[in-house]
This record gives sequence, C-alpha cells and structure tokens, in this order.
Amino acid sequence: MNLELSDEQEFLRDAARDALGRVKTVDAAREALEDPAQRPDLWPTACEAGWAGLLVGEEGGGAGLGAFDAMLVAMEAGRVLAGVELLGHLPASALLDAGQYGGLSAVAEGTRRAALLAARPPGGLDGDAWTVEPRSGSRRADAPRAEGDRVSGTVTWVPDAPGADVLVVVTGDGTALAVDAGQEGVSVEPVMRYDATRSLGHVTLDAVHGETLQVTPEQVSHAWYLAQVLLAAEAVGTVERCLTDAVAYAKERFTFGRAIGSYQAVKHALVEVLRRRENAYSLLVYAGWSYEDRRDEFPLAASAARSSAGRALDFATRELISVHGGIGATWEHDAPLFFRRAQLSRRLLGGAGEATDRVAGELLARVAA
Amino acid sequence: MNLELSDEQEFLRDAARDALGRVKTVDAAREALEDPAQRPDLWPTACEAGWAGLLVGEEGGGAGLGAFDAMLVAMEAGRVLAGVELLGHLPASALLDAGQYGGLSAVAEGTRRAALLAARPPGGLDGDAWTVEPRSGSRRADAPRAEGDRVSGTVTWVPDAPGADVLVVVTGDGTALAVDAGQEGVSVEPVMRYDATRSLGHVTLDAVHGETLQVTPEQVSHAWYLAQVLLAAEAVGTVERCLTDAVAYAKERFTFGRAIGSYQAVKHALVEVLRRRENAYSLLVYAGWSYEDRRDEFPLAASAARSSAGRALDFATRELISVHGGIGATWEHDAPLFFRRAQLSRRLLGGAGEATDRVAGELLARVAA
Amino acid sequence: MDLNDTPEQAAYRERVRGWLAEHASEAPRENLPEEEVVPARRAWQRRLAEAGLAAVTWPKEFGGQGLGPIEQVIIGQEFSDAGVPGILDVIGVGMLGPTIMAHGSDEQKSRYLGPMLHADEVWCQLFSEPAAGSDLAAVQARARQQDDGSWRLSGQKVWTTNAQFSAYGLLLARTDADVPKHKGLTMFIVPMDAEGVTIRGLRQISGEAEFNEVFFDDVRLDPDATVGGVGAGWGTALTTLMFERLTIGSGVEGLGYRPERFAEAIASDPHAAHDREVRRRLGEVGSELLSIRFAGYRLLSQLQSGSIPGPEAGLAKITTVAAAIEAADLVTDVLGPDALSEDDQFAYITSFLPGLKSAGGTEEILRNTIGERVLGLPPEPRLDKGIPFSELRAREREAIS
Amino acid sequence: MDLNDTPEQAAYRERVRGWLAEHASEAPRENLPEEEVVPARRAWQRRLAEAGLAAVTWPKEFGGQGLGPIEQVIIGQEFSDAGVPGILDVIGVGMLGPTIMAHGSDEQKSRYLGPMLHADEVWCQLFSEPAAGSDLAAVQARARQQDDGSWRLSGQKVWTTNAQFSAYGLLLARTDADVPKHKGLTMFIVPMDAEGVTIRGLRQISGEAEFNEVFFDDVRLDPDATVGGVGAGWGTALTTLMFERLTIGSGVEGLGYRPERFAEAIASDPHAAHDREVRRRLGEVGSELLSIRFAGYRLLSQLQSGSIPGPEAGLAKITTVAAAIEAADLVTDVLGPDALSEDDQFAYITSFLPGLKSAGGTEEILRNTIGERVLGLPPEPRLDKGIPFSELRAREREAIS
Repeated sequence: MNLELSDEQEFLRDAARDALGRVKTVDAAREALEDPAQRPDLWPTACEAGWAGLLVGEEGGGAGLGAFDAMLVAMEAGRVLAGVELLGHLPASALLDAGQYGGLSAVAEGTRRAALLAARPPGGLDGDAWTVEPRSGSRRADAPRAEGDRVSGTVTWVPDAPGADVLVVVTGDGTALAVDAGQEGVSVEPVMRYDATRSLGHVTLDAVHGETLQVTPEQVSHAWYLAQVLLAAEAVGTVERCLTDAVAYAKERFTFGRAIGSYQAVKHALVEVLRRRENAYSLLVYAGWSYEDRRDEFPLAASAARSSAGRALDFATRELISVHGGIGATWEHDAPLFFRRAQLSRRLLGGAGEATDRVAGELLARVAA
Repeated sequence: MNLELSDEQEFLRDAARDALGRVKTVDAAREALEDPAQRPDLWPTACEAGWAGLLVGEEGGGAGLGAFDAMLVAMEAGRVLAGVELLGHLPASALLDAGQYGGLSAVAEGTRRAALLAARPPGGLDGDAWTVEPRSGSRRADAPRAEGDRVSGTVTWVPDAPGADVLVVVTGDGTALAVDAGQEGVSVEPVMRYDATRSLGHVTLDAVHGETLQVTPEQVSHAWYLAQVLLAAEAVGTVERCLTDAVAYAKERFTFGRAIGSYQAVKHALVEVLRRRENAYSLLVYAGWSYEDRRDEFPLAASAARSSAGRALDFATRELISVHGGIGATWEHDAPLFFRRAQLSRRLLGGAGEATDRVAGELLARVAA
Repeated sequence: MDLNDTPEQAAYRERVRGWLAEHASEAPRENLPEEEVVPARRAWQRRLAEAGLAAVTWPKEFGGQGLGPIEQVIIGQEFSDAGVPGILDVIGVGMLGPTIMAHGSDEQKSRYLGPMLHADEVWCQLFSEPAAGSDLAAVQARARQQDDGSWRLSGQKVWTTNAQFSAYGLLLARTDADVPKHKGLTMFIVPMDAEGVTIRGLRQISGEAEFNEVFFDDVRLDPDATVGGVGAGWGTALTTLMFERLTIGSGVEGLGYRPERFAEAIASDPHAAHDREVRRRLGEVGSELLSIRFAGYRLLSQLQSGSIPGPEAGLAKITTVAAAIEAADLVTDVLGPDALSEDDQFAYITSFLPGLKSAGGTEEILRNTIGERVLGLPPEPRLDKGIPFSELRAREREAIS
Repeated sequence: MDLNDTPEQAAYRERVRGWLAEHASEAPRENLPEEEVVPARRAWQRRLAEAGLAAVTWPKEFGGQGLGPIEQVIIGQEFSDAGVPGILDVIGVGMLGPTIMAHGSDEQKSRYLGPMLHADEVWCQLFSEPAAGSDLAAVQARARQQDDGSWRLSGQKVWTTNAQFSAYGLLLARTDADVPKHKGLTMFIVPMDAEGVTIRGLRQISGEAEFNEVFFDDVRLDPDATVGGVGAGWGTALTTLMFERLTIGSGVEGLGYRPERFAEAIASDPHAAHDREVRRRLGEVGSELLSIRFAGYRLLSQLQSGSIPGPEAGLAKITTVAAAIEAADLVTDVLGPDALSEDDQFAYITSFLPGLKSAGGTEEILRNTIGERVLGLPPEPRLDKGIPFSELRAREREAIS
C-alpha cells in the first residue's frame, strides 16, 4: 500500500506550480472583474506542459495518465486561481478517447480544445433521463436531443465552452456526440458571473451535425464525475492557499499584545481549515484510486470529494477574510478573489449540494443491493 | 411597548421555582432510569399551584392566564427536569375550554387530568389531513377516525397519557372529541425511552364514546402549537440551567495554570449557548404575544420557538458535557440527564425538524398570499 | 407583556404620522443621480431639524427634544413605513454630538452642535486604524504638541464612513507613547479640509467604496482642538462607543434582513419551495431572523424602562450576520449562478456581509466581552497591561522578525 | 498511488489467513456470559502469542516478530474479516510494554514482558486523574520515598480501562511538589492487588462501566518499582503517549463507523430515503466517514515509509466523533423515539460518543497542539511555566475562593 506521490507525480505537480507561477494569475483575477480582457490565456501553457493530452491514451497521442494526475494539475491551478480550460477539456478528452474520435490527436495536443456540455447522469430523485443545468432556478432542464446525426438543445453554464473547437454533447438518453463548434447552428454566449477567472458559456445547438461516439453509458457518466473531481481538486488547491495566507497573517498581526494566531478562536478555526483540507484530500485520493482500480465506486468517491472539497472551500475562503478582519473584505486584498471563486464554483455542475445528495444516493443504493 | 415580565408573572415564576425546588427532581431523573417508580408525582404540586387551570377561563373555573404564563411554568419545570404533566394537560384544557366541555371545572382544578392525543395539523408537504406520530419511522400515520360519537385509532408517544382521565382526540378531518379514559376500549400503554422524567403512552381507542367539542379548526390546530411552545419553553429552562452549571464549572476547573473559562474555546462556546438561549427566549416572547394579539401568526411563532429552542437545547446539553470533559459523560453527573432530556424531546410531537419545516411553510405561504 | 404603544407613545406616533402626511413629499426621491444624493439628504435633515425630528434625544438646550429612545424608534418605524429616509448624519447626531456634550468645552458645544444638527456640517468618526481595530487603544496616529500650544498630527485612519463629505472628524490620537496604551491618548476635533488631510475611498468586495481611508500628513490643529483633556482620550472614546451601541441597539430589527425577503425568492421556484432540504434551511434562518426582530423589541422594552443595553445586545449582530449569510447562500443555491450577477440583491448581500462581520469589532472580541462581562468568566491573560506603548510596539516588531 | 499489498505484504497476509483458516474456531465465541469473556480472551491472546501474532512489532528478543506497523494492520484487517477478536491487552502490548522496553531496567524487562505478552498478567495505564486530564503533568497522586528506599503512594486515578482484571499498572506520580510541574514526576509499576488499592467501576451515560476509578491509600511500593528514574516520569510518559498515538493511528478506519451502517438504517424507511433533507445530512456524514477511511490508508502509507504520524493524525478522531454523532442523530431523527431504546445500537452510539469526545485529551487541546506544531502558530501565554507545582496549586485555590 502506498498513497504517497510517486516521483513522477511530484515532478508533474512541481512543473505545474512552476509554469503557472510565471503569470500573475491572482492579480489578473482582480483586473478581469473590471475588464474581462485581462484574463490571461493559459491554454498555450497547458499545451506546452502536455496537460491537454493528460487523460488521452498513448495510442491517441496523449500521456495516458490517471485521474489523480489530472487532479494534481487542477490543485495547482486552484492554488493560484489560474483559469486553465481543463475543467471542460479533460473530461471531454477522456470521452473522445474512449469513443475513438477521429480528431483525437489534435485534442491530445491541444490544438483543438474540447469542452463537455455538462449533462448530469440520472440518479437522485428526478427520474432517469440525463438533464442539464437550468439557466436559473433549481429545476433541472432537459438535455439536448438527437435525431439521427443532428443534435439540438441548450446547455447553460458550460465550463470552458467559449473558444472550444469540439463540443462533446450528451443527450437525454445518454448518447455522446462530438460536435464541431465551428459549424453553423452552434452558438456560444460567453458569460461571466462573480468570478472572472472561470470561462463559462451558454451553448445552443440548432440541428447541428454530431459524430456519435461509441462509448458505454458508464463511460459517459464517468466524464461527469471526472469534472466533479477536477472541481474538487481545484478547490483543495485554493483551500491550501487560503490556509497558507491565513496562517502567515495570524503570525504577524498583533492585538492586545499577542499575535492573533495565539488566540484559540483563530487557532482552532485555522486547524478546522486544515481538518477540512485533509478530509477533502483523502477523498481525492479515494477518487483517484477508484478511477483506476475500482471503477464502480468512482461515482461515490467523486461525489464525496466534490461535496467535501466544496464545503472546505466555502469555509476556508470565509475564514481567510475573517482572520484578516475588515481589510480582508476590501477590493485590493486577495481574499475576496478566493471567496468569489468559492461562491461561483459551489453553484456549477449541479452544485456542491447535488454532489452531497449523490453520495447519499450511492450509499443507499449500495445497502439496498 | 413592554416585554418585561409583569409583577404577576414574576410571582408566578418564583412560586413555580419554589414549589418545584422542594423535590429533588434531578436526582429522581437518574434514579427513575433504573426504577421508573422513583419518578415523583408532581401533579398534586401542579394542582395546588393552580397550573391545571392556568389556560382555562375564569368562567370555567380556571385562572384565565395566557400562553406566556404557561411557558413561564414550563421553563421552571425544564430547569429542574420536573416531570409535571402540563405538556399533555394544558393544550388539552385549552381545547376543552374552547369547546365548553361539561366537566371543565374538574379539569381546571386538576382533579381530572387531561391529555391531548397529539395530532398534527395539516401543512408541509404531506397532504391536508391530520396525522399522528408513527411508532417508528418518518412516515406519518393516520389520525383516529370518528363514526358518529364513536372514535377509533392508535396514537403513539402521547405525552402524559398514562393516568390521564380525559383524552382529547383529534380525528383526520380535524374534529376534536373528549374521551373518558376510564371506559372500556381505551388502552394506554406507558412507555419510557431514554429520558425517565417524561411520561409517554401509546393509546389505542376501539370504538369508544367521545363528546364532540364545538371548536373551530383554528382552535384545534392551536392546541398543537401550544404543545410546541410548551416544549420550547421547557427547553429554554433546561438551557438556562446548563449554562449556569457550565459557567460555574468553567470558573473553578483549572488547566495549564488557568481556569478553563478563560480560554476562548470554552468562553466562546458558552457565549454561543447564551446566544441561542436569547434567540429562543425572544421567540417564546413572540409566541406569547401572538397567542394573545396576533393569533394568525401563532403557528409561525410557535414553530420558530420550537425549532430554535430545540437546537439550543441540543447544543447546550452537549456543551455542558463537553466543558466537564470525561466526567461530564458519567452516570453520576447531572449533565447526561439533561442530555437525555434533549435527545428525547427532539423527537417528540413531530420532532424539532418538522417544526423547522413548518417555519418555512408558513413563511412561503405568507409571501405567496 | 405588551407590544403596543402607551397612550403617550400613540399620541407621539400620531404627531409624527401627521407631519409625514404633510411633508413626506419633500423627502429626497429614490434613484437620484449620485451627485445629488448628499445635497438632497442634507436639505432633508435640515427640514427634520426644524420640525424637531432630527435629534429627539438631544437635550432642548442644544436644539433637541429631550425625549427618550422609544420616540427615536417610533420616528424610525414611521419613516420606514412611509418609505422616506431619516437624517443624513447618524454618526454625528447619534454618537459624536453626545460625546461633545459630555466632554467638550462650552465653546465647542456652541460652535459645533448647531451646524451638526442642521447638517450644515457633517461629521465623521476617526477612531479605527489598520493596526487598531478591535484593539482600539492601540492607535498609532500621533499628535505632538508644538511650542505655541498647537498640535501636529500624522497617521492613518480607516473604515471612515462619510469622510468624503464631512466638515469635521472626531479623532483619537496618541499624544504620549511612553505610558501604557490606554493612558497616552487624546481626542481631537479635526477639520477635514485642513492641509495634509487626504481621503481615499476604500472599495469593498462588491467594488463599491462604502468606507474611506483618511491620511494625515503633519496636519496642524489648533490648541483648543482637544476634547475631554490631554491624555484622557480613552475615556472620551468609551462615551462615543456607548452611544454607538445605543444607536445600533435601537436601530436593529435585523438590518432589514426580514425572512420574508428570502422566502419570496425561494417561492419563485416552486420546485425549491417543495424541497425539504431547502425548507429546512429556510426554516432555520427564518427562525433566527424572527428571533432578532423580537430581541429588538425586548431591547426597546429595556431602553424604555431606563436601562442601557449590556454587551449581550451585540449577540443580535452575530445572529443577523450569520443568518443573512446563510439565507443569501440558500437563495443563490436555489437560483443558481445567475443570482451572482453583480447587480443582484443577493449577490450584494453575499459581497457585503463578510466585511460587516468584523465591523465594530470582530466577533471574537465581542464573544470575549460577553463571556467576561455577562457570564462572569475569567479574562484571558493580558500581556499588554501596564507596559509603555512604545515598548509593546518594539516587542511586536521583534516577535515578527 | 497504490492501495494494494507489496508481494511481501501479500505473502504475510496469506500466512495470517492460513493460520486463521485453521484456528479461527478456537477464538472466543460471541455472546459469552460476562464472566467468561476475560478468561476466554486471555486464552486466545496466549494462543496468538504462541503463533507469533500477538506482538508483531515487538523485537524478537522480547518474544515479538520484529515486524512493522503494516503487518500489524494486516493482522487487524484479517482478524476483522474473519470476525475474530485480537489480543485482550492492547494497552499493555501496544503502549506499556514498549515503554518498559525503552525506559525499564533489565530486571523489569525480563520479569514483566513475557507474562504481559501471554496475557498471564494484564496491564493498565494509570496516568489520568480527575484534575489532570488534558493537562497530564498536573497529576497529584503523591509518592513519598521512605527511609528504607520503598515508596508510599496515595491518590486517585481515573478512566482506567481493564483495571478490574489487571495484575499491574504503570502509574505516573508526583515525587517532588517543589519543582515546576513537569520536573517532579516519576513513573512506577504498581501491583493492582497491593494493599490500599481500590478499584471502582465508572458508569457512563449508557449505564455501562467502561472505565474505572482507582484509589491508592498509602500503598507500599518496592524501591525498584520506578521506571526510567526518579523525577524523569514526564519523559517516560511521553514515550507511552507516542505509542498510544501509534496504536490508535494504525487502528483507525473510523472506529468501525462505516457510512453503510447508517445508510442501512435509513434505507429501511423508504420515505426517509427519498427525503432530500435526510439525504443531504447522510451525504455529508457519509463523505466525512469515507474520508476517514482514506485518511487511515494515507497514514499507513506514511508508517510504511517509516515516518511516525504527526499530531495532525488526531484530526481523524475529531472527524469521526463529530460525524458519528451527527449520523446517529440523523438515524434517530428518522426512526423516532424507538431508536432511543437503551439496547438499540444507535442509542448506544448516542450515549457513548459524548464521552469519547474528550478521551485521550479534549478536542480543544488537540487543536491547540496541531495549530502550534503543524501550522506553526504561536502558543498561548503559559501561566504555569517554571512555577513550583505546590505554588500553582495554592494559586488555584486562591482564585476559586
């Protein structure tokens, strides 16, 4: 048994930290709130580092690495609020690989960027069709539908849709199709909400051509759960950054003659951030292991990771503001940027609440079986 | 505007504290866990103090006091875990009064004790019939049904049913009937669970005679909410006692050269008990006021009070154990007795969770109207 | 127990209502262009001062009505019901004026209180600093007396509401660093247009500048600018803070976070209104927000019977902030990312509340105070007692390095 | 990343499995009458010792196998899967024996370790006292040396597991009250049948006596009863505590609180299984309990690579206790008052966990330790440093009176 990082994984992580460290991504996160053009394009960095093909097999031109490796990169991106388009691309690329998509090598190289039109697998209490995020409100919306090789529908809040070349569309019955985003009938409306580092789009497809991918229902649903663990891993990275920043400040800020980190209220709250980080990270490990070795547990592990990491992120970003007192709630401070990230992430891809519900659903199904 | 206690209310409270202080009720709570016969009979005390007729009008032989006065007595009972049968009797007596029940004066004197066969008013998500607590599980059970003047059905977990003389039964359509508990066909099975201070019974009625009370649907439902606020008031009393005991210990227990109450972790948790006590008490005030002056808000106020007080009680009893460290979790300490009280109360009369749901239901109905 | 007015209060309420029926139309309109807001609210305060509605709790000799906090609350309720704003300078009239009445010289009282009441001169409170928030006695802004008796002030203040249009500020400065920190402080009146004063808007999470930073670079103050005596600044500041608690205390009812506001948003999604998890959360925050409403009424009862609210009144703020954060989170969970649009009311709450959490002192310090003063728990060990301020600072620098 | 055995580990696992296949039937049956449990488990430990499965991490010279914590874990997993209990004296073999190996004399090692291993003599740990829990160095049990070199011991210990059938206890006592509190302590071996020793069961919330109080009234101890030197007791105690952390660390996986156990109870009520509020709570505690399982595996990876787990491993206990409390609450909310029957498994959890919360030190102290040692935050001011114990006690008495 060995759950420590391998040498290769440490290298992957350090290289990611190094590559992303070359851009002032946190400052850019603030500037982009007022001028979205200030959002740096990190896709070239991703391609150069080989992240685009991380989950594509070697035969397909990729690196053939595992889900946990992808999470390591996502953690580094989360640590510095880097808007790399991996949340859309990686799950889509895994499905394109599984379905032996013709243009796979360009996807693996990153010369063609992919995005998953995030459809939710059936489950929970809402029937057994695939659904997508509604534009607003909590009721789920119908997933796109296909007639022959023509697919139509609207999917909102799609991560990394703006600028994507290949859209992987999942229909209401769980079929996956690869759609060329350049064709007529595809419309992508970029949207920005509260956190300027994340590229989102509302996508409308009007009877566009799609190439049906030969994939199993399980593979399709696991693409959704891959997106869940990437969100979770990003969150863990951000939590670690919040903890580091908060601890540093708690050591140097004095009140009533003592560093504030010597007070139990502050100390225990920071240990609580650590506790939540440890739990969420342990679940990333579970998700990574199950993706390789126990695929039937992946939905449970991924949902638990998303749920746990989401709650950790919410707590950590609020605590970072709180430790700083009033100054932590000002525009020029970094803390609100992490907070904005937490607020938006919590509501994407089904929301952290749905992931929690899926954990219960998986556990209940397990004991019923 | 004056929400302070009146002189009469202070007198009522002090007299209750005095009367209940004559019995070692907390010690009895421990002894009764092993021998239920050790549970002291406090009904004579209640009759002598005039509590039996507290909510019965003066014409009916009662004191004609208000709901908040009843709460003051319940708070004192909660403070010392006194098992006075007011939770069953008072709401039932209010309904017997409203329905001009023939034997009202004996009920007001307490020579005949009453109990409400706790039926839940419609509301929430489960249709519009009255229901009762199930024996186990979360699905609600059907309330008794009447044919002419004959009523049948089973109601479980009825507070103060054992030994009651008059049972006030609510049927599925919201009719209320007074049933003489002495007649054939009435069976009351006493039950004890976890907290030995509370008298509970499973009641079965087999085509027994009942006297239909001439009451409005609103009056019937407010009897349920009266029971909710009495539970809430008991809880507030227990919370106050927990806070007093925990603060006293935090001042005298030393660790690492300091009284533990000087540490923020302990200090802030005790302030949190106070905060929850203040909120719950404010909602008792709301409930008391609305019962007199704004009856349409009583269901909202009573549900909020039950919800808030229930959560306060849960927190306070756990904190009392926690402040004491391991010793607080031992049989001979008082803390577990308060904890047991909290555990059972939380699950009675719909449970504190249902009260919370009703708060939401009332708020949503209010904005929809 | 009675929530209703006494006959005297009812009569007063009638008078306020009567005045409003006649004059509410003179109040500033909503949605005025930004540059017209302050002038309009100045004029409105002047109008209220003339009608005897601006400073009802001030003694008559200073232009007030010599009434109690209940009358103040009645005005607040009636103005709120009529949908018109109250006075512009709540800080001056509510906290700083009373401080000057208590500690100022006769000249200061006659010079400043009248223009304050009529909003001819708006005031701001210059207490907090970047390194002196909850630990207010740690202020570093330094005033040194000159040979001619005048003062030279340098330093920085922060979280200053209204600074950008204030005529004067009441400022707490250190005048002696070689005595323990509470002892070397002095309170000053500072003209905001003096040379060396720089005001800079401080943007919050939402991007709006709700507060200011104010910088003082060798600002000259007259010899008679001190309030309450040199070295007695801490006592003067405590008076201001006591009035701050009163002002906040009588203005509660949950900062306007009524539970119905959140319920309405949820009711707009019928799916959510039937979701037990959503209902549980709404029920919990709804109970909290309702309890605050009645905690406020209880506080008023206390005020009416003549008692000054204790520190436990601060618990209402903790409850309100926590419940409103949770309520806004819930609504946004239900409505999805669209509720995070910058101009959405719930996104605004989400952005605004984290800063409010530590406004007026952190929750941690508030819990300390309540634990010690209300529950009687022993204090934390204090490492700064009796030590000269200059040495404290030196120790800090050493500990960090 | 690999959760699977190395070839060596797989081979070891096979051997354990093979032994169990042959001998599991010799294990104590479940539901033995109470008085037969201890004798049966003694015999079983003896059997395991003979088979080399009782103390695999002990050096061979003391009868162990000289293996690592992973082998210990493999034994635990296989025994658990086979449904048979492990050794009776986990405290002696896991913590006290290793302490004697580290600090005891050669005579002590040869006299005590063998009978301990074979459960001929069971041991108990006599550290905690009513007024010395988290602050263990505050023990007051007093041992005074006599002219003949023997000792006289008086005092009280508490939370002593297995005391009622132990032959010996390892006891921390104060031998000098006039030096600072960590310096005046000495560790002793105490025969539990000595005159003046009284053992009393300590009932918990559930009514069961899971621990004991032990009273010492002028108990005579031999001159050679000390372990690790007079005045060096604190260092000896730290060794025991380090092994305690290791024992707990390798025995985690959430104390058996698997999420499926709670899910099963909820699944029994189809109404509840479809209630979103119930599902949200189950999902949250389920995630917590799953995370503990993998935190345990991560810990094992660390142990395998030779590192000793840091204090942050204690976070798993905080998570487990909090999640199991919440899970039991949830199940009881769903099943109603009937789940509070004294013999119900969930009522037992409800009764058992509040005490577990402070077992092995309160959560507050654990968070302090992790904050300071793992996050590097500055310590609390310590008021007891360098002060003679006797004076500390005098100050306490004064503060309370």
